This record gives sequence, C-alpha cells and structure tokens, in this order.
Amino acid sequence: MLYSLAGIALFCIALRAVILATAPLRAILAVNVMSSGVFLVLVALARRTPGLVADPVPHAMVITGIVVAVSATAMAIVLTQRLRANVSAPTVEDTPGAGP
Amino acid sequence: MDVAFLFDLLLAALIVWLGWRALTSESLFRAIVLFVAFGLAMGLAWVRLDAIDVALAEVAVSAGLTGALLLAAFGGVQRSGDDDDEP
Amino acid sequence: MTALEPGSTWVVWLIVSPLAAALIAFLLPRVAAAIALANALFMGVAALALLDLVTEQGPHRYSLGGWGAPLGIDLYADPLSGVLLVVAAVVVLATLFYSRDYLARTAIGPLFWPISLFLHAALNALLLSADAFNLYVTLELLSLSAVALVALADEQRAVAAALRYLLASIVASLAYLLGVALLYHTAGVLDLAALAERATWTPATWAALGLMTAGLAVKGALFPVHFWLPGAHSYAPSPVSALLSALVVKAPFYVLLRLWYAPFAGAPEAVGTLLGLLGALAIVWGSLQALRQARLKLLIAYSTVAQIGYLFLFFPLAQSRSALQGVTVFILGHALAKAAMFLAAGNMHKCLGHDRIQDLHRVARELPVTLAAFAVGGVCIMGLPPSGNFIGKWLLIEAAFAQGEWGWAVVVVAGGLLSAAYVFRVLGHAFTVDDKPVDASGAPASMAWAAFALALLALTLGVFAAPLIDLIGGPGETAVAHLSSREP
Amino acid sequence: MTNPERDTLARLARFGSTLAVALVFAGLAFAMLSLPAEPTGLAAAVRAELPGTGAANPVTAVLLNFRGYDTLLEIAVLLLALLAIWTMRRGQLRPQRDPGDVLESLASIQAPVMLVVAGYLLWAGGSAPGGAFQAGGILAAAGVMLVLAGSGWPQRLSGWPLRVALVLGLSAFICVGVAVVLGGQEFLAYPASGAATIILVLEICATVSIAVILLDMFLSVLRGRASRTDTTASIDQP
Repeated sequence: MLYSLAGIALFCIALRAVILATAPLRAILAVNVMSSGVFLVLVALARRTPGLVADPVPHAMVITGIVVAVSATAMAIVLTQRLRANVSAPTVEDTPGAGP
Repeated sequence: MDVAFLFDLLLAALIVWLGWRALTSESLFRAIVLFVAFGLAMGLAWVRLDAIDVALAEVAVSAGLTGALLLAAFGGVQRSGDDDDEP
Repeated sequence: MTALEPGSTWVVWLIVSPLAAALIAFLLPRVAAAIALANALFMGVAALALLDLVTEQGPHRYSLGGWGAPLGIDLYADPLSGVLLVVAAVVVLATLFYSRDYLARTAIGPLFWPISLFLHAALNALLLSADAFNLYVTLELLSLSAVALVALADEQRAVAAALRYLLASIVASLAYLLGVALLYHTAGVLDLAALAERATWTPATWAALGLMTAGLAVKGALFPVHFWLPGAHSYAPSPVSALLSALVVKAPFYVLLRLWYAPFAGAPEAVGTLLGLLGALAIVWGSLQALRQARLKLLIAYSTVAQIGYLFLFFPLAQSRSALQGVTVFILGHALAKAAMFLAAGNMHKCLGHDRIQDLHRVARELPVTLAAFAVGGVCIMGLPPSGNFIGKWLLIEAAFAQGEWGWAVVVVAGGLLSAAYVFRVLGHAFTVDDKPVDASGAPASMAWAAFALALLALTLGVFAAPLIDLIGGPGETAVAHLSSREP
Repeated sequence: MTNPERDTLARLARFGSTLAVALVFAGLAFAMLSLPAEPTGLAAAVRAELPGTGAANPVTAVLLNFRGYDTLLEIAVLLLALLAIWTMRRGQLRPQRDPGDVLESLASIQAPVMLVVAGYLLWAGGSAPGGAFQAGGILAAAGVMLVLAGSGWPQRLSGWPLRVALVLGLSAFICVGVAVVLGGQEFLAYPASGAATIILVLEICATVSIAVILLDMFLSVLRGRASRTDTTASIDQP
C-alpha cells in the first residue's frame, strides 16, 4: 500500500509538471516519471494485503508498458530535435487553438 | 514497526523525493541524473515487491536506455542553451 | 480446444494482414505502395465477410492463444465493430489510392506506407479488442503511428503539432492505464465482459471511470481538451489529415462506448449529462472557430472538433436504442465526408500552392471534380438528406424526444445551421469568378476522384442506412442489449 | 502582455494546477484505500495453467503465452517508433569525441560481461526472472557503452542485415501465429509439446529486434544532435 500511495503521488506530481512544462525535454521527463507512478500502482496494489503472492499479470503489463514508454520517449526526443533543427520553416502565421 | 516496514517507508519516500527533485531541479542536466537515480531506486522497489523481472527491465530500459537517450538529447540542448532558464 | 467454425478467422486476418504488409512494405520500399493498396482491398473484403458473419451468427468471440478470457485475450466482433471495420477499410483504400499521386509531389519517403499500415493494423486491433489492457496497447500503437504520420510534413508547425499531440496522448494513455489498474485490482480481470459481470460501484470504480473517461476525452479531442487537434489535423499532409479526422479520432470514442456498455454500465446519469454538455459546447465552439479560420484545412479541422461533439451526445441519450444507431450512422457519415473534404482540400493546396479561403477563386473552373467533392462532403456535414449524417442526426433527435429531453435536439439542429455557415463561406469564395491568368497545372484525376468517390458514398449512405440501422439495433446486438439492461 | 500580468497568470496556473492535482491525489488515495482486502487477480489461474505453457517463470508465461498478443503488438510499437524516428532523421553520425582511456577500457571489459549477462537472462527467462525485454535492453545498453567509448562497430550495422534484425521479432511472432492458425488452432495457441521451444525461439528473435531497435534509437538521437542548428523551441504555442 505504501508503494501504491507513492505511485499516485508520482502520478500527481508529474501531472502538474507536464501541465506547467514549457520545455519539451522537461515534459518528456515528467511523462516518464508519471508512467513509473502508474506502473508502481499496477504492481503494488496486488500486494495491498501482507502475505499475498505476487501476481504475474501486472508484472507482464508493466514490462509491456516500460517498452511502450521508451518507444514514445525516443519519438518525443527526436521530435524535439527536429523542432530545434527547423529554422527555415514558416512561423506564426495562423496559430491553431488561439482563441479570441 | 519492523525493519522491513521502515525500509519500505524510506524507499517509498526516497522515490517520491527523487521524482519530485527530477521534475523541479533548475539544471536540466541534474534533473536527468536525478531521473536515472530515480530509475535505480524504482528498481529496488520492484525487488521489494517481488517483481524481479520488472526490476531488470526497469534498470536496463527505463533507467539505462531512457537515461542515455535523455543525456544524448541534452548534449544537443546544452549547445543552444535555451533549456536551462526555467525554475 | 474446440474446432473453429469456417470463416471465423477473419478477425485474425484483419489484424495480421496489415502488420505483415507493414513488414513487407518496410523491407521492399519499391513495392510498398502496391502492397499497401492490396492490403486495403483485402481489408475491405475481410471486413465485409466478418460483418456478414456476425449478422448471420450474432456476436463473435475469438480466444487468442486458445486460453480464453479472463486468462487470455479475446477478440470480440459484433455488427458495430463490423460496420466500423468496413468504413475504415473504405476510407483507408481511397486515401492510400490518393496518396500515391500526392506523395509523388512531396518529399515524403516510402516509410509512409509501412507507418500507414501500422495505423490500419492498430485501428482494426482496437475495434476488435475485448480486453482493457490490450486496448491500451492498441491505443498506443494508434497514437504513435498517427503522430509519426503528422510529423511527415516536415515543417516547424507540423513538428510542433506532432510533439504536442504525442505528449497529450501519452498523458491520456497513462490516465487510462491507471484506470485499468484500479479496475483490475477491483474485479481481478481485464476482459470487458468479465469486468462488467464482476465490477461493483466502489470508490475505485469511480476513480477508474474518471481517469479513463478523462484520458479518452483527451485522446478523442472532446472540448475543452481538444487543444492538440487543430494543429495536428491541419498541418499534417492531407491524406494523413483525412485518416486522422475520419478514423483515428473516433477510436477513443469507440473505446469509451465499449466501456459504457461493459464495466461502466449503470454509471449515474449525471456523468452522461456532463459528457453531453461538453459535446454540445464542442459543437458550438468548434463551429464558431471554424467560421473564423482563414485557412481551409484549419476550418475543416475545427469542423471535426464540432462534429466530435455530436458523438458525445450519445451519453445522455444512451437509454434509447436509436441513440446508438444514430451515433453509429453519424460516425460512418462523418468518416466518409470528412475524409473527402480533407482530400479535396489537399488537392486545392497542391494545385494552388496555398489553402487561403479568400483566395480560392479559380477553384470552380480549375478543379471542378475536387470542388464537387468538397461541396458534397460539406452538404453531408451540414446534415442534409440523404446523407448518413442526416440520418444520424435524425436518430439522435428521435432519441432526445423519446427521453423527453428536447434540449439535445435543439443542439443538434443549431449545430447543423452553424456548419452550413462555414461550408457556404468556403463555397462562396470558390465560386467567385476571377480574371487572373489560368494556371494549367491541374491535379491528377486520381486525387480528385478519390475524394469525390468518398463524398458520393457519404451522400448516399442515407439510402443504405435502413438495413444498417437494423443491424445495430437488431438481435445481433445481444451483448449490448444484455449489458445495457443491467441498470442499478 | 506586460510582465507583471504574465507573472500573475503564471502564479495562478501554478496555484490552480497544484490545487487540482492535490484533489486528484486525495481522490485516488481514498479510492485505493477503500479497495477490498481479499486478493483479486489472475495469480491463481496463472499458477494452475502454468505447466502447459512451456515456461516455468509465470511472468514469461504471461508475456509469451497467455498474453502473447500484447507482446506482439508491443514489438510492433517499438518497430513503428523506430520507423517514425527514421522519417525524421537527418545528418551524419559523427565519431564521438575522444572518450579517454578509462571509459574505453571500462567499455571493453563491460561489453563482453553484458553480453554474457544478456545471454544468461535470455536463457534463464523460461524458468527464472529474465527474458527477451531484459536481455534486449542490456544488449542495447552494451551497444550504447561501445558507441560512447568510441567503438564504431555498432554503427556499421546497416542495410539488409539491419533491416532483417529489426523485423525479426515481429515476423517470428506473426509466422508462429499464422502457422498455428493454418494448422486449425487459434492464433498464437502453441501445441503443448512444442511450447517451450517455440517460446525460446520467439524470445531469441524478440531479443535481437529489441536490442537493435533500442540501439538504433539511441544512435538516431546522437545523429539528431549533430545536425542541429540553433533556435529556441517550445511546446507552447507562440
């Protein structure tokens, strides 16, 4: 139960960080911490009562999740690099989402 | 309160603290190093949770490779120097 | 292990074939386009065969690995997933056909083909999945391939939009996954039907409902968390915009729909009303934003924000059967019409070199088929008969009156008027006569006709709608009927 | 917008987000603490069916057998992410700066050790903790060490050998799955007698693909760093 509480604490801290982040690499760090928090909840809740045996299904789900997370992280990092490398491209002509 | 519980309490607190520091550290480089340390502490937590498979995957992939990717990307950021100016 | 009925392996081929095609298209870039088109054709055949199968024999479960739920992962097909698989295959086929000539005019490399095949595989896998965690994996495969396709437009704002899309979608996935964790530790299973049997309304179920709905709302671009959509959908290459707006953005809604019938059946009405209100706001906000846009593709993207709102009107009206029928027909109609409009816009962009709405003067003379495709698509979006969108809206209004909540009907009608305003704004400029010298470089016929074919399908969808509606509400939908009858 | 206004807005955003996540935390913590104490989950079912899976390690049994379909899709996610990265890749990979004797000699000792560890994890994965993902991750990490130490050979992997290594894992899964379907069984339902062999073959293929994909992702990030020109970037809208 301790670890699942730590997991949701990480989830919440990272959620706040990703909302407030302005630099892409900071946001990428935050989503990685966030995913660790979710994984911790996934595994630790199986042992919320002392004496329970480990449940292999959440373990497998977390291993799957770790691999998905590293794929997304690598993609995000390369996108960040592209963003920095493109200087010739046009700039703020019409920004989407900028409401009145 | 037995030793195991105390250890778990300390480790859980350490994980949250490292995660917090990794997200709030002013220097991006330090943030990444803290993130790698955070990954290693997570590995220890997986061991405590009897999830050795996850611990191995976490240390190899999350802490190791994600850390390496972030550090490699940081090398690029550092030269433009625009990423270090926020609290 | 039981012997299989003949034909029931269609669900497997619908997932394996695009994956295998993606590998071949990656290894042999020269034949990538041909492989992708052949696969899209085969997907159409397989989806029709599966639809036929579930119509005849009722909903169909397939146990991957032979274990069966809850230990293994099951695939689940019913008329709802069947018709969505068919429309996905149709839109992908037309879009990929269009892409051959489109890509020849850009610097986009042959990796477009394997990535689009991964996207199709993810879409089919998602439509067929019956497992909460497997849905997470398919959502990730879908989002990452969608982001990859957006980033193919190698300009600053497209890359920025792709990054924003990626980050929003990772956070949303993690919220969904945390919800899955809570559900698993409440009910001890991951299969949706098994979850529906075992789940009780504990605080953990509530938290899961909140987390998963919020995550899927971000991924499905429901107002006010649609911030990533206009950039991603408008700055992407046009065939990608078509795939994203027509298909990808519907996938999270479909997952939510499935959850609404399985673990979250019997969620209190207030939650449905909230989702419906956000949908209504999306219709108004998206339409008003569309009216303000100077660029055609941004206008169409905001139109998608508005049209997504209609889907969420399902939730407050879920009690009546015509709501599900209406929303299904609406999804089909919007998928075809919106794909047609984005393909047409891409054609205009390629020929004129821009997509500024007020400079579209020569389009009527230069690109008659393209403009016709756009106009017909626009008419469908307005919801005029005999389009599928008309039938969809009609059924939603019917559901609203059946439940005595005519307020939702007002929203449906008002949204139609607003969409008429922004469609006519474009057409008004396009039909203006202009004396400037005529540019002879026309678009290849394939690109114009691909768009037109989709628009025509969208327009005539209403004619075929009757049997379709019977399918969705009919006896084939036993699982849905069974689950939705479990009211608390 | 003037600066004080901006500061106020930023402070408001900070305060609002802190309040919001505090509420989320409280809600989630309450939900978790209210979970029933009795065990739920599939642990018992996994244990009961374990003998027929071809793997003695329950996690491997779940990953490669019970939920092998998830793993198939997950390897597809990895490969797709790499293809996405390839479409964005520009520039040439520059040789690393002189790494220094220490790192070089460290890498020359560590890389073979890591290779052995990866091999052990892969082999042991059937019965003890370990398996394709762990082995693949460690192999990729060994590759990263070699690259950082200035060794060129990981970068020499290119062309057809590279492409084959990348698709090996996913193709193996698809081939096994389809072969079983053509034999009249469900997709990915391994015959009990050959399950252990099939799982080992799948794990070896997956390890190769995972290691090469992860290593190539790292190399792509290094390459992106080399081709960069200066500009400020922000995920916020300008």
